[in-house]
Amino acid sequence: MTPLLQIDGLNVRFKGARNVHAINDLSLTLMPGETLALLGESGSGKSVTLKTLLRLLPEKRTDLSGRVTFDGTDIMTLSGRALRSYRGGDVSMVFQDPGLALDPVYTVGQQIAETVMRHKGISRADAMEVALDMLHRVRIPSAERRLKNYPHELSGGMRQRVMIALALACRPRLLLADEPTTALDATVQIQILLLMRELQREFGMGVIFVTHDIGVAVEISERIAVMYAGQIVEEGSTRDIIRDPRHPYTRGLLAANLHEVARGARLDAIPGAPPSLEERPDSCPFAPRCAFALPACRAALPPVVTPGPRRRVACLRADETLEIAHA
Amino acid sequence: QGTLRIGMTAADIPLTTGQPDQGGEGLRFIGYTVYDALINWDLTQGDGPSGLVPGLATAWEADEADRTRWTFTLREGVTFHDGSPFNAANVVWNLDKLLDEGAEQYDPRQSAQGKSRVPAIASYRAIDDLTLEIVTHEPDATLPYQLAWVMMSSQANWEALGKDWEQVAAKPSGTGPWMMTSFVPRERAELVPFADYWDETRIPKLDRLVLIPLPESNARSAALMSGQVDWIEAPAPDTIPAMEGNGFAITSNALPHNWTWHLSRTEGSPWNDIRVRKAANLAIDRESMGALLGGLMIPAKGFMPPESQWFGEPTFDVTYDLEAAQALMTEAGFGPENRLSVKALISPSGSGQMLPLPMNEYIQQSLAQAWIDVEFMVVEWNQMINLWRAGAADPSVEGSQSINFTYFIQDPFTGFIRHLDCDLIAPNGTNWGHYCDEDMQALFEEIKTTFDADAQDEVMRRTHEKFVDDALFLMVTHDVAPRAMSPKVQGFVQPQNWYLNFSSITMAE
Amino acid sequence: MVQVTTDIPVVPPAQRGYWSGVLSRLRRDPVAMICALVLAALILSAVFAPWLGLADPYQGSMIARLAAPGTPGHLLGTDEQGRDMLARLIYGGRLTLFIGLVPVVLAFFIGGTLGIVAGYVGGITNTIIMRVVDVFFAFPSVLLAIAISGALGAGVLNSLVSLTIVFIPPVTRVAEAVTSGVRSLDYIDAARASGANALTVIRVHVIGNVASPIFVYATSLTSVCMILAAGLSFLGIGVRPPEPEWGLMLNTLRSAIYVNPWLAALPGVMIFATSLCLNLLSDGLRSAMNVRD
Amino acid sequence: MSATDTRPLLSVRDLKKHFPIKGGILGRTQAMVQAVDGVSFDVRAGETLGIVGESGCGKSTTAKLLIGLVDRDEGDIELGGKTLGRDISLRALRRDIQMVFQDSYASLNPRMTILDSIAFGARVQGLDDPVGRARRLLGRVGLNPERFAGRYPHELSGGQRQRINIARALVMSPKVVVLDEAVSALDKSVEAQVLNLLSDLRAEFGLTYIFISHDLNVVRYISDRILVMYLGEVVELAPVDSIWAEQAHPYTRSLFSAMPSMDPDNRTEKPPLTGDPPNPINPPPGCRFHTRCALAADVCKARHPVLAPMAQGSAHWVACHLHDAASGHPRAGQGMPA
Amino acid sequence: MLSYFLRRLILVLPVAFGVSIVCFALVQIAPGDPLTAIMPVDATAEQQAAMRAAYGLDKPVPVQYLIWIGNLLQGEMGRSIASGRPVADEVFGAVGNSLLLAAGAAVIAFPIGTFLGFLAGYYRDTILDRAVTALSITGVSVPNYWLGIVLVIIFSVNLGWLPSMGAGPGGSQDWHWDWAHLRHLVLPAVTLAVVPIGIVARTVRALAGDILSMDFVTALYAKGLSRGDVLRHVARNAAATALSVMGLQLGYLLGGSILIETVFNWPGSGFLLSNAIFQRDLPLLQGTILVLAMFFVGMNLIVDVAQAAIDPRIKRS
Ligand SMILES: Nc1ncnc2c1ncn2[C@@H]1O[C@H](COP(=O)(O)OP(=O)(O)OP(=O)(O)O)[C@@H](O)[C@H]1O
Ligand SMILES: Nc1ncnc2c1ncn2[C@@H]1O[C@H](COP(=O)(O)OP(=O)(O)OP(=O)(O)O)[C@@H](O)[C@H]1O
Ligand SMILES: [Mg+2]
Ligand SMILES: [Mg+2]
Repeated sequence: MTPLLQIDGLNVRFKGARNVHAINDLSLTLMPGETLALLGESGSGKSVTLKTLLRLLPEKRTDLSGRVTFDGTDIMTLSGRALRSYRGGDVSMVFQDPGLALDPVYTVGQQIAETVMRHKGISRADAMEVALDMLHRVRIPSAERRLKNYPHELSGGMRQRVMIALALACRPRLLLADEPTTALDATVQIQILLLMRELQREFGMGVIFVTHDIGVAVEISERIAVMYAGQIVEEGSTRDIIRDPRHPYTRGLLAANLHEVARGARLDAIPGAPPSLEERPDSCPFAPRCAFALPACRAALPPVVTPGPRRRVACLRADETLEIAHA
Repeated sequence: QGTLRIGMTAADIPLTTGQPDQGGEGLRFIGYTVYDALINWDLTQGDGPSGLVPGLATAWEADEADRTRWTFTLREGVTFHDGSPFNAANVVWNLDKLLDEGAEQYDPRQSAQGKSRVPAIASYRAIDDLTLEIVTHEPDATLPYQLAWVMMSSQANWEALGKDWEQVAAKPSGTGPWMMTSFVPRERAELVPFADYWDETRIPKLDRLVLIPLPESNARSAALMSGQVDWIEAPAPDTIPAMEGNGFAITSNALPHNWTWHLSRTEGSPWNDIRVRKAANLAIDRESMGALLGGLMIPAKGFMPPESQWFGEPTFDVTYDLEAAQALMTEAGFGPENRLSVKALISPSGSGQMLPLPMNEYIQQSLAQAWIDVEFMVVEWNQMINLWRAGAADPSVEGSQSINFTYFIQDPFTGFIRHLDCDLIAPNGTNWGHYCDEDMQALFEEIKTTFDADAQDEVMRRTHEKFVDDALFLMVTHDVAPRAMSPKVQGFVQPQNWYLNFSSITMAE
Repeated sequence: MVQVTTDIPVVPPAQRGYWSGVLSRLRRDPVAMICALVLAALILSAVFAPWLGLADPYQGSMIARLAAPGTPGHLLGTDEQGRDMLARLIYGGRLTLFIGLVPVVLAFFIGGTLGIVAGYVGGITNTIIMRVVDVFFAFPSVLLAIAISGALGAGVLNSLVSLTIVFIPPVTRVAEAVTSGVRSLDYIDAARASGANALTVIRVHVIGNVASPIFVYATSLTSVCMILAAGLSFLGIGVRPPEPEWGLMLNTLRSAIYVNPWLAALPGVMIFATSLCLNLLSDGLRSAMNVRD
Repeated sequence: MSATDTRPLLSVRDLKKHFPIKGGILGRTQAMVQAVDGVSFDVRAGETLGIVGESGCGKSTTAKLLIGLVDRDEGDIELGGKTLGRDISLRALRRDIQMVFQDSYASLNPRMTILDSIAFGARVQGLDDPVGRARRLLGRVGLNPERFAGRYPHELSGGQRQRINIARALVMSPKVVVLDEAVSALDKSVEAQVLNLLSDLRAEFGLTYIFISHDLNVVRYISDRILVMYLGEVVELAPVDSIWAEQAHPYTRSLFSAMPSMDPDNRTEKPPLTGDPPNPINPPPGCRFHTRCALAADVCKARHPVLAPMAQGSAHWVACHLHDAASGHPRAGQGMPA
Repeated sequence: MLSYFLRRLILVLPVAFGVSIVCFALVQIAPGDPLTAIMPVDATAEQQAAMRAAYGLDKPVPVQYLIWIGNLLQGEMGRSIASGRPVADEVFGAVGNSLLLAAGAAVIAFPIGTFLGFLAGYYRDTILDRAVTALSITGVSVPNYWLGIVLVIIFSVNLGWLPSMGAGPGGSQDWHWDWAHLRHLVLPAVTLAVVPIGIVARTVRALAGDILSMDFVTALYAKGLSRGDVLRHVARNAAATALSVMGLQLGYLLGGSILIETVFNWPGSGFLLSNAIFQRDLPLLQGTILVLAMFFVGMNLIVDVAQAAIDPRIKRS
């Protein structure tokens, strides 16, 4: 089977008053119909990765290198009409804050219909039908009425449903979701997660779901890739990552989730803060915060260890069993 | 033939109903064009001072026995623009319009303009259709001059228009050589010739006369030079060379108009000292000041312009002689170390004020050389009028010792009496400086009681000599009423008068 | 012509040694620096005019009137009364800048105080202040300035009064908006929660954070104020002669435009250049303070 | 850590706050947001009370009422036996109760160095050596005073700023600290650091926390008791273990079920609650939760349940007709189905 | 929508009341006597007193205000002291002419300003942006009365292409929509347009820039929309604010054209106002200021309501 999406050695650097090496040598493979969670701290480059996939980064201020193929076509070379039909047609995106990602002065119906018209070349009336159908599918009550609402007239959960309806209206094969539930209440978050799971099954599309909440990743994904400083430090099936985290960073994240921590016990907090990325990392970027770091970690980039099929860890000590000594 | 478009300095079309407002300009453009007075000014020649000529009255005479009783013989066959005939009843109706508050046709606006012009009139009646009698309060030989102010509008027209002066304003009717055909407030008035005018020599040759208010002097110049008007009043002096360079004609002539500092003679005023008055008059280089006005001025030699029939032969020579001025000042006890400070009221603008600011600044600089330091009190023109009425003793003038004013000095009253008559001391009258002098008062009395025109002129000459010899004013300049016009304007003669005759003008193709 | 709009500057985030940060960023903006230099030169020469060895700006010679720029002895020519133009322009800067700046400064303090009080106290105080401001806002600024000046009559003091009245309402509005924005921020709540009284909170936490957006807004008003002030003089209801003032000089030299157009244009050029510099500097300041974009 | 003193340190009775909503042609009050409607609870010295609930249920308003940032409509606040407004002034109260806000950036004056920000409260309250206190606290929250004292807020990371806010709250040596979503905006790893700090400080200074959060895991970790709010009311109040073992109120149960599962083999299949939190402008009559409650009966629409112990003397309180044998609910007294 | 309109309308009433007080008070603080303008300089004291009584100026000020406002409410604005004509006729005629001028300036300024602003906003931080910014700053920095004089010299006096003054060859009363009349409008309208071009360009630039940097624009591109589609969205987002700025500009143009009208002898409200000021024509002064201010208040109302109609976000709040 050919992968739906293949990223090889992607590098993204922002130029300007301050250089930022946002993505460093990132490689990733997504099979059709697969759901991948991209997990990582703020600033680790999750959003930049997604924007690169849609070619949404400001061209003048970014240096891009590496290869990204979608279903066999190199998307770095797309332009004009082909780029437009790729964006929104083959791949679509759900943003973190639906309040900001929807045009405030068009009704939600118009916004969904517009996408459909552009990609499917059908009439406005037909496109509105599609929009209505999509609102029904994302379980928006009294969808006919909502079609004519403006974004600000909807609650946050509703707006995110609209965003999802909009993203799925053209039946994309890949859905990119950038923290779509972070801004929502827990009770609403779970509704949206279940809805996405259901729609993913129904549409059979691939999904890349960005989050920094492990619980959310568990709920939505089959596979998890953990990002740190613009690199993927660990990747594997959700089960493996949760049950058997190998990278010290992944373990730290799991511990910070407080799921199983005893009340009042000291937390195994990862000390310090992520690197600023003004320089391209030439050693393990996590080493300064890592309790298990060896001198070798600070000397060179760690090797990628593959403990199993489609499983990899970028850590020198991936094969050891490590126990954090309590301070 | 042709259309003559005139840019006036007024901001609005003067009142059209008969007795115009806007001062001299009002009478010039709407008064003596659309209307006549019983006695008119002679506007047809420009060589000498203009005098009075018969208008709607052909003859007038004060009764030998009772000098207060005047008889006027009216012109026969005169009709108004609306076709109604002019007669003595009409004159009575017009005088009532101004003087009888109980009359139906009494018009406060016209009255405000006209009433104060005819203070002598006590009563009047029509003796027959063409004979009118006017009785004055006391013998007053200046009555003819007073009557030259009063315009005769048509009673029939007023009645036809519902006895509403406002209606009349849009459709006025007089006996003058021009009829007004259209009128847009603040923008324009159009006049056409009145073919049945009684004086055939003054039936206009033009097809149309358009009056356009253009108060802003630069806008006036630009309008002339861009061909939007053919004639402008009072071009800014500095634009005159450019206009002449472009072939525009500048006309000017002496005008009974006086730009002066009216001096305070109240208790404590430094101007009470004749030496100081004379010194000040000698300290001003009037010729150089002419540069400021593009040469368009006549340096004052007295209160009246030098050509005036009333100039006489004063002994004090009003000229520039700084040494003499300083000598006089020394004599009066002043010097470089002991300078005299005076306070002077001036206004930055005002109708007929020429270029008040630069001129006053120039005077300030000049007087400084005679050790007189001038401090200005600058007020708005309207405020200035109030202060002028209030008089030098009023607190509102804040101790100012002179007021810069321009005076219309076309007749005995406006030219002499009103400024210095003891009975007219402000605020009762317009004697701003509170001057009162027995000899002067006697001269004024003589003017009023001398009914022979030549003899009266003689008295006025003596009066003027006293004005000059006593240096009663700071005499600066006389206006020459400059106007600029397109070369197409032909046949215009500028009289030495505030009013003009437009009848002779034609427009070249 | 000129007018007052209230676009409300965003509260800029502070920098280390806030004003020094602003200055250092401003120093890197060449346009703003040039403008600042030009303005500084203007202001300094105006302030020190009596010591610059200039001709007497009040005393002229009729013979030498309206000399063209470049005439020996009169670098920029002479005006309609033969007074030295250079001297008059520099002395004119005194009055012009004075009535261009003082109303804005007064409005900055008065309007700023009113706005901060209205914005911080809220409630009925806010309602009263802001409704009165609304009334003045119902007049286009030029109209209001002309109406007040026209009513009061010409004179420097009257111009100052009328322009100050014109500029208080917009400053008040901006100050009120910025203050109510700041007031709703958590750090104000935190300060109140420390037990500080309203005056302390305003003094320590509010003023520092609202002053700079109000200040930026006020600087953008100075050019408006200057043009407006010159406009009043131009109309004859501003400064009175013989005081040198650019608007008035423009007015009195107007008719000389046919004799010597460059001479007549000089006061206009001065007004334009100054207001251009003020605008550019205020723009530079705005971005140096990181207000908007 | 457990309180030996039986008298509560802080006692809140029937706290009410209704915000008017202006509107209409004349700008008159159209409706009231019943942000907090009759909230009562006690906190013992040294205890940590966690408050949870959906967005808009009145958590922040409760916190602000406690330190008088919002004026009460009704209710009493008693600290150490003294009633606010009667025995103790607001200013004095504020020395003993302090607050940490969610938005670490907005809660620091951008124009002040962090040292000044911390010292401000001490200065205002007239404590001696405010700067010395501030420097010591700065060190205590893990930021080297030498390096950080002169910095401005924008020069710090979110976690560091939140430490400053904590230090600022502690400068007056308060007894109670209200933490309103104090760690919600932080990254997980930083959150853990701050939670460790909070635990240490609590022990060191004998602090009492009121800890507001929407993250149940965090609340469980730090709290002794949990208070669950729904639409301005308290629906359940219980020791943390007790509520973890059994959520007595249907809403609490839904809230707990909405937590993402951590077991890849056992993911959530059915949303525990549908719809958005209802509008506090016109809260439903009776039990405010009945519109979303699967177990609602007629009595829930008609009568308002009162907060009462589950059993005589129990520390587990709940406001639900299910647990009131006399309520007339069909399942009254049987508790929740499993 | 209707209720929003009504609410705004009710808010206007106190403002209108305040405006009337200010207008009235303005004239009361004025030194000088309004009657001097219409009386011959040497009118006697009792003539003046009679005049004063005739115009009701002898009554106490509050009474004068009540009479004035009472008359106003009946649509009666009194008579001009200087011309004796009804103030309403004078003012409305003049305001009509000013509107013509303001509209002319708006027709020039708004499209140009919008176009330039959009260009600069889209090509932010490029040479183009700098050029437009420089142009718009120049526009707001130039004293336009001075520019007017210069334009007259060039285009009327020297080149003779365009007339220098007046509202048409036959005055404003016989206005026609033909070139002979429109050419009178060109110079004053261009002069008057300079400032709003600058302001509109700056506003639109800022708006377009802000909107383009918003998240939803990224989302629009992510949907696969073309640049044209995205610009349409941007324009629609900017419309409400841009229109309101333009609406206010129209108000400013009307109230601020006084200097331009003086320079071009345009028979509009500003011209009327400056005459009224110099003649101390109180009723006319009050009337003109009042009408202009009320027009501005009305303009604000219209702008607000229009903005609410265009922008779905406003109504509900
Ligand atoms: N347009 C840009 N210009 C310059 N730097 C950028 C730009 N976009 C992102 N960055 C930088 O790239 C890095 C990665 O950012 P990114 O938005 O991908 O983080 P993220 O993982 O999505 O974080 P979060 O969880 O906060 O959304 C950050 O350091 C950010 O500051
Ligand atoms: N100043 C105010 N004016 C009007 N309504 C208010 C005000 N403050 C809060 N509210 C309303 O009161 C209700 C409770 O608000 P509160 O901030 O206490 O909720 P919360 O539980 O803290 O929510 P979140 O989890 O979103 O912070 C909300 O509906 C809110 O809109
Ligand atoms: Mg992101
Ligand atoms: Mg909250």
